[in-house]
Amino acid sequence: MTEEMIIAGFGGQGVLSMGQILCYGGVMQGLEVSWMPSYGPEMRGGTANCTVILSDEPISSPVLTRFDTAIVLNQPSMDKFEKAVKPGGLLIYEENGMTRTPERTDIEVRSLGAYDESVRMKNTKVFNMIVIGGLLAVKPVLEVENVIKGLEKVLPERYHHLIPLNEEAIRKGIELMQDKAGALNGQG
Amino acid sequence: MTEEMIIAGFGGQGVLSMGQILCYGGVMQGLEVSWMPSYGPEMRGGTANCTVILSDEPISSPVLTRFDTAIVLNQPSMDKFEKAVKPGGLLIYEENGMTRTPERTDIEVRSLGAYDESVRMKNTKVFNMIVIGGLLAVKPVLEVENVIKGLEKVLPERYHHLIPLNEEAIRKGIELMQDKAGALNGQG
Amino acid sequence: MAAKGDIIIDIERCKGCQVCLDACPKDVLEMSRKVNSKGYQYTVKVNSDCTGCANCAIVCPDAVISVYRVK
Amino acid sequence: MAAKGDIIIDIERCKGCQVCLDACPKDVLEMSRKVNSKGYQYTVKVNSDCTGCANCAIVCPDAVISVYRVK
Amino acid sequence: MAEQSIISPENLVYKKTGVMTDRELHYCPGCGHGTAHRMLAEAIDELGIQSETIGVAPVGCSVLAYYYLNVDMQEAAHGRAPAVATGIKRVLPEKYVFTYQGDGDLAAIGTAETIHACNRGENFLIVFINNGIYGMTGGQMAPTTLPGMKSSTCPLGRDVLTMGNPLKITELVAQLPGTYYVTRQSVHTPGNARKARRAMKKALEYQKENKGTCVVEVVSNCPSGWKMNPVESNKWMEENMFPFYPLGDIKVPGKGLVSDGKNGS
Amino acid sequence: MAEQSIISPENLVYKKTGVMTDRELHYCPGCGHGTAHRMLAEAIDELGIQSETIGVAPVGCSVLAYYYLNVDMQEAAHGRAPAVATGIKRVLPEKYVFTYQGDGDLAAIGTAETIHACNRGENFLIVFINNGIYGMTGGQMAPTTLPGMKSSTCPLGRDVLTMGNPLKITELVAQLPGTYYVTRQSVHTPGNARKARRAMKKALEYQKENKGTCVVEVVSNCPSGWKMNPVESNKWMEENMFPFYPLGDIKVPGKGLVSDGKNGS
Amino acid sequence: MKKEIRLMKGNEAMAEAAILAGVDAYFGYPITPQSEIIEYLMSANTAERTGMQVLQAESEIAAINMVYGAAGCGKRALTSSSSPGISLKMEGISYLAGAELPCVIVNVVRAGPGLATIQPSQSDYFQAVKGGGHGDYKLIVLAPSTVQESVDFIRLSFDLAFKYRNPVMILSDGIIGQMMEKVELFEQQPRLSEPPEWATRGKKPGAKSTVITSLHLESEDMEQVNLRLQAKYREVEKHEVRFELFRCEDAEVLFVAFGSSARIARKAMDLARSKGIRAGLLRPITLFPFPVEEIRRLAGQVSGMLTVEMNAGQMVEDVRLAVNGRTPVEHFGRFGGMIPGPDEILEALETRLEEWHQKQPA
Amino acid sequence: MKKEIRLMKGNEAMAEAAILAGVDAYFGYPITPQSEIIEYLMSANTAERTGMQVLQAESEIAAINMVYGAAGCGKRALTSSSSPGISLKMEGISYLAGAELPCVIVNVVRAGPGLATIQPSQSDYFQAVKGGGHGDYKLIVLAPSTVQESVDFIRLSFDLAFKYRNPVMILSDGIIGQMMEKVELFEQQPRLSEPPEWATRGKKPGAKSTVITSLHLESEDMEQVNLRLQAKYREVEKHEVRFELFRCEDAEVLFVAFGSSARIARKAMDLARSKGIRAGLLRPITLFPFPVEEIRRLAGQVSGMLTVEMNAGQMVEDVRLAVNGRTPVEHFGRFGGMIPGPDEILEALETRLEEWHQKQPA
Ligand SMILES: Cc1ncc(C[n+]2csc(CCOP(=O)(O)OP(=O)(O)O)c2C)c(N)n1
Ligand SMILES: Cc1ncc(C[n+]2csc(CCOP(=O)(O)OP(=O)(O)O)c2C)c(N)n1
Ligand code: SF4
Ligand code: SF4
Ligand code: SF4
Ligand code: SF4
Repeated sequence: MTEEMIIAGFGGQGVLSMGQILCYGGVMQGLEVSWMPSYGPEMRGGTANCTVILSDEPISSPVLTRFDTAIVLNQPSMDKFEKAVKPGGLLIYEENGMTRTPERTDIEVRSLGAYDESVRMKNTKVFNMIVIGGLLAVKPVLEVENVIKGLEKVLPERYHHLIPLNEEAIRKGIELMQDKAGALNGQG
Repeated sequence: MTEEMIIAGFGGQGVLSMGQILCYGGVMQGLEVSWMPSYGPEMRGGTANCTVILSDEPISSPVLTRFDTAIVLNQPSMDKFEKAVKPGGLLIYEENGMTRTPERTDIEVRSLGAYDESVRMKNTKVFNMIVIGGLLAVKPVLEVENVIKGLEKVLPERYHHLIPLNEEAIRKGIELMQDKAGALNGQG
Repeated sequence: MAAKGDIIIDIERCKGCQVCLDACPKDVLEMSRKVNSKGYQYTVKVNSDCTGCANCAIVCPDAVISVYRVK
Repeated sequence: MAAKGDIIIDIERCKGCQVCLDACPKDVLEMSRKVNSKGYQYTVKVNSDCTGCANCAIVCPDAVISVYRVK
Repeated sequence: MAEQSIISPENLVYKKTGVMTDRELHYCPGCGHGTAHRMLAEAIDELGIQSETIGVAPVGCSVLAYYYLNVDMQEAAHGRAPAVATGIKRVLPEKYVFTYQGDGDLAAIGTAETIHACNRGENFLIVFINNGIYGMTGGQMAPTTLPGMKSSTCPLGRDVLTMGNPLKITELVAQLPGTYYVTRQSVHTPGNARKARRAMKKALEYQKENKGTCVVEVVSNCPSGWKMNPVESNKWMEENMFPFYPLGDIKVPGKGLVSDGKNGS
Repeated sequence: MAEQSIISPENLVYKKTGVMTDRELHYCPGCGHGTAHRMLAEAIDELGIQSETIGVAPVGCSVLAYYYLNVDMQEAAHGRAPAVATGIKRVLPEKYVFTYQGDGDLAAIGTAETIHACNRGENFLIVFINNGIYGMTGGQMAPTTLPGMKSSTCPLGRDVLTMGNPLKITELVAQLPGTYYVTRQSVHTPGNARKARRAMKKALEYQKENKGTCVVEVVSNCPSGWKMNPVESNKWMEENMFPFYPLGDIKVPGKGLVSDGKNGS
Repeated sequence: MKKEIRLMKGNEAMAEAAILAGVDAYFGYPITPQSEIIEYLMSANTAERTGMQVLQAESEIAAINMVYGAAGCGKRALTSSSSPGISLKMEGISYLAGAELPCVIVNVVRAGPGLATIQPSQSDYFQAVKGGGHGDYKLIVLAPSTVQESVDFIRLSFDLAFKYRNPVMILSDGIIGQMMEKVELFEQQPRLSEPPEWATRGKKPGAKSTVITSLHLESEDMEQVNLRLQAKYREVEKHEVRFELFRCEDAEVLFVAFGSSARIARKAMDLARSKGIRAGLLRPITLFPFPVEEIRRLAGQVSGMLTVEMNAGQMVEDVRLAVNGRTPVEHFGRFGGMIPGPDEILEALETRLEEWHQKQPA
Repeated sequence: MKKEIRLMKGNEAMAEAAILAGVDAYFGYPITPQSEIIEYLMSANTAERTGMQVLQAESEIAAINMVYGAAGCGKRALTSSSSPGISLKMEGISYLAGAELPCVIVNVVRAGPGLATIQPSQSDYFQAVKGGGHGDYKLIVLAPSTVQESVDFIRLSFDLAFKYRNPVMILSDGIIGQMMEKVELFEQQPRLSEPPEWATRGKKPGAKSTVITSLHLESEDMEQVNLRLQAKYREVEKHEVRFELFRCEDAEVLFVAFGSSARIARKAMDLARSKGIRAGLLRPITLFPFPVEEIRRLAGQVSGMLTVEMNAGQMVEDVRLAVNGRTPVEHFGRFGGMIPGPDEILEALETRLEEWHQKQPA
């Protein structure tokens, strides 16, 4: 199993730590993992992304141009990475703030209202956890419990009381995506 | 013909320009020439030397460790270069200020009182010209007239009125050396 | 008092830094609720008190604002 | 007046710069006619007026002079 | 209706100068670099010397200054802009030459080049953007970072005992006989921005007269490096940077040194 | 007879200190480097810190200072002695550290290292030999060469318009909060040499107390580079160098700046 | 005792490894993509943890000369930078090599020449291996290809530096420096208590003073020093060659790649194998000393070698020198911050293979 | 018209040649053994003769960046230094190569590493040829072996620099720089009147502004730049190889030597011939581009090659790469300021010859 992902969005959306949590989750699950951020002055622009690879084999390059899964959280990221998803791959996007929907038909496209959900949860900080949940609902590459364990690693000790809240957010994300899928299925 | 010489002494003795004059003389005589000074902070100590090569073939290295002729004008120079004369070669030294005479017997050794002569000529600046004369007397590698032409090249225009004086000094040097040789012969 | 001045805001270039808000002596400017395509909130005119002093325009790091004034 | 001081000059190390001559308040020092083995003229004592003030020694760049004084 | 009549070409009183290109600036929201660029461009515009001007961009956030400043430009190695400008000015003495440099560029790695260009009195303008931090590389301590101020390489605040004091390099170069006009400005308010523009214009005028090096320091913000929003950052700048780096002229033609920066230390 | 009684061990009042080696100095006749070395060595001797001292030699005529100064030493790259000394002092803070540098080394290629070490207030002593010329390389213009003064790279005399002004770097660093004691001395007369020694001793004492950077400039001669005999060169130095580089303290503990070097310009 | 597995960025892992290795001092100047090293150290409270000194220098030149000073005191001194900053250190590095001072220099390589881009590259191979500074000298050069090696090589490189009194360079790149992957840290090592006897630390009374220098005015002396240095480099070549082999036993064709390219080449090797091409991979770990013998050995076995480098062809020269004509050696590279993909590497290999087979009928 | 023959020091001759070549600006910092260049220029009243600007910079780094500024204006800019000073210029040289600026850098090589000694050496070959600075770039490198060539190459190198928009290095050494020999100067060339259109000289109204830079943030762009540079270097390799052959027609053994060593190797060749050994000499004049084809050709003819270098073995690698195993290639060197003598070279050759003959029975 090798899962090659890009997570892209705004600096403030917790894009980089999302990737780290998934990686730590992978470690907990005994996988090889790699995380590679975009770096450089283009970050001035405010966009950020990271490439995450989970695999049961040694990972060659942590930098990729094509992905199994792209999680895009703002319009510029969708514009940039929609085309980078491998045929048959997965594109997940956050609905809020997008001005267009993806055009590709040879990939699976899923959307999520994670931002609104985080507002409903009265904590926009858990936005990225909801997105993780959404991902796991579609592609259960990691056990939820391993993701939580990963979270424990990434979160500084003093924030550990927030873990239950984050877990809840992940589960909310899973539900949200499943509901959507249900709706989709119902429609289809 | 290839003549490989070292001229060594004090900074103020005109050692470097002596070499240049000989080289220019060589040029006038249609020879290949090279001149290479010692350089570096050891010059702080006040000693200076230059290697002069006159040849009818292209000159390989202008830096040498063994010489056909060594002209040494102070004690440290004699100490350093006496041993660098090739067997059968020539060592010319200035008598004034030397505390010992050369020890080698496998080379021709000649001395000169050029300093005293320059004092007699009331111009210690021509000291090095007298030495050149001394050299030419023993080893006529260059025509005197070519040396004079060389001198014209080395001397800035504004000093050209001094050329006759310098020529006189060269001839004095030749005489001096020939007299010595005569004396020597007489003795021998 | 009738407006003596007016501005044009190139909202697509606005980065929502709000420096212009501070500079306007007449509180003409506010931030939009919406974001532009780059995701920034942008400056909007909220009244007609503009005197054309150009203060907003001169401090805008992105040169987003053009200013007109009846002379 | 009897000498109160005296100096020893390491003539082999002297470079003949004459800085010490200038420094001596009693004109004790002069340059030799001869040169040392390196070819430098060197400093010599020419009278017994030395007071042991050590002025010559302290300015000698080559630390050639040692100074003695009756205390 | 009234408005319609206002927005018409003859009423235009302020728009981006043609000495700036049309390109969108890559700077962070609220960053003073943009305004500083524009003030310089306006000064060049006012003097009508766009086609006689050659600029030198530094390595720093303004490394791409030539994307925006519509004049011939050279991109210098980090810290070496004054040397590059020297090379330019020596072979093209009749051109107007400026460098545009950050504090890391000008006062850390480029200290020797800055001091010696000023000391030779090279006839060019140095625009020095002092934001007290290395913006480009992600917010490390600069030579001008204030005591106690935090950065990614002094996360507990600059400790002057081990990291040294902020360097008032502008006051230093003002003392060199080679500098002619040295001033400290800011661009965060309309009034200050206009003053900064005037200072740059004056400096370029002196350059025409071959008066020596002119230095216009712009104390500026770095919202990203300081981890503040732009408006906060400007306030923080006024409260913390200005007391240490007091605005105003430091060396004025005819008068010489008029400030020793002491009031700021 | 009287003399015999004088030259005896108990009457010895001055001889070369043991903090100098027995090696013959390679300096030109009459060059101040030798005396400056000795004054520094005597200061170390008087404080009894020979075994706790680490020196840094520059690239310049004194590149071989470790042949003569009988303490542990490191030979730095040209201009980098203050950086090397920083490296030493940071890992061995309890040692006494000094650099010994010429004007080319300290004020040209090493300007940034000098300014920043002083600005950080690194706890070491900088002995700065200002002879207004590059001695080692054969008499080229130095940053401190006087206006009109001749050298092999300004054969017609330093032209300040194209070559810049002599740099009073000592006055500059005196203004940095990191420096604690900054003074300008000479070693060409007995009185001056003794004063220079006292200054170096004081500086080393301050170092023990971790007071920051101390700088002792020694205005010195370079008979070879200046093309004068030693006695003439000292006279020329008094008449030409001292007016521009006035001797005396520049920054004094407790008092701060006591001279701005103006009287010399 | 199994150590805890952590997920760390290459740069941060190196910084932590430096603390754990008992390094005495770090001097550096920020530059992307390696600023995390100094940032991490500045946040890690090294003063309390081990007493390690960390200083942000005014420039790369100052930093390398501070390293010289600290190393001259026999301390473990570290600096890091990226390509343009490393170029500035060239004089200092030559001085360190000439004065035979042990120290470690990390180059997290980005693309060149000039300012170029901050994206990953391997185009400083020549500079690291052939001596970018003046004079005949060699650095020991280690090229990590994982975050784990970044950690391990910090310790190894100080061991080698002190063993041979020679500067060691860790030639990392923007990929290894910026990526996070699993890493196991080692235990805290003590800092050196006694300085080596060649170090300056204050002259012992009665003893001769200690001098750190690279200056030898007399050519005769200098040649002796050069000869001693060369002899040392030969020793290093004899004892310190390190490399890794992947499926070389039956290889008919060999990839040679170091650092992050080796990771990708390994994937290309797998792809090749899956297509029936018996590819192997040799990964030089030490770039100096270079695995000359092993490459020479394999030259007798394979029908060709392909180096994979993120540059325009640098290490390929050393491979060719090792092979000395016994088998064709070609280069495949992407550069300017572009990273080769396994597919294009395979494609390049296939093209070469055809050429090789045409040339030399098996 | 036969020009007057003069006797000049290599360094001074280069300085005079720079004036005669219509060079616009010289920026430099004193260092032995090349300070005569700036001293000569400062005494030559260049301002009046041609208007050439001469400035003593505060450092080598400042000097190379001044060259960058002047070269960016399309002017002929020159700098010179010696080994440690050249190391300091590495970043600047990489920038010049990256921004494709024409200029000439003279390195009058002295021994290294570190401060070492000021005596002559050839130990900066690698630095000059393999790129001492970061990134994939090449300098065009010319190695004069006479004072006459020092003069001629000043002019040639500016021609090449402008033809290819590339920095050119003249790799001289302490021997060639300090020695005097016969030289014929060329006539005064005019300074460039019109700057090339890529140069900054003030944006023409209506036109796009001109930018001199080596920065290309996007890897895709940067790779294109790298490819363009590489293509240019291939062009240079195609058109600009220069070398000299001595008695190669019937040579059974070949010396390869550049610069001052080539003079000495030539003498050794004569000695060898006089002992019945049919020796030849190939003297690369351009070190980049290297005379690969010619060496390859001769590899089929001779039973071995011996490089003679004043270093520990640098150019020998390029000879080996050219030969690619077709004939043995060995190195003979003296270093640290020591200069090889013809006798010891001959001796080295004789020893090698025996080895070679043992190995490969003719
Ligand atoms: C030789 C070299 N060293 C370091 C860097 C990395 N670097 C780029 S910009 C910069 C400093 C930026 O700070 P500043 O000059 O203050 O400008 P700002 O970004 O704040 O405007 C540094 C250290 C580099 N590019 N080159
Ligand atoms: C990098 C480098 N640049 C230049 C030199 C040549 N160099 C040696 S000493 C020196 C300057 C000497 O002058 P100064 O520092 O004033 O000392 P002094 O010799 O006068 O005592 C120079 C330029 C060098 N060795 N290294
Ligand atoms: S100052 Fe400019 S960029 Fe900032 S909010 Fe106002 S219009 Fe937008
Ligand atoms: S000062 Fe010293 S070296 Fe100079 S003349 Fe006097 S004793 Fe001799
Ligand atoms: S990092 Fe700072 S200086 Fe750079 S663009 Fe952003 S706010 Fe401006
Ligand atoms: S050259 Fe000058 S500084 Fe150097 S030793 Fe001689 S007199 Fe002293």
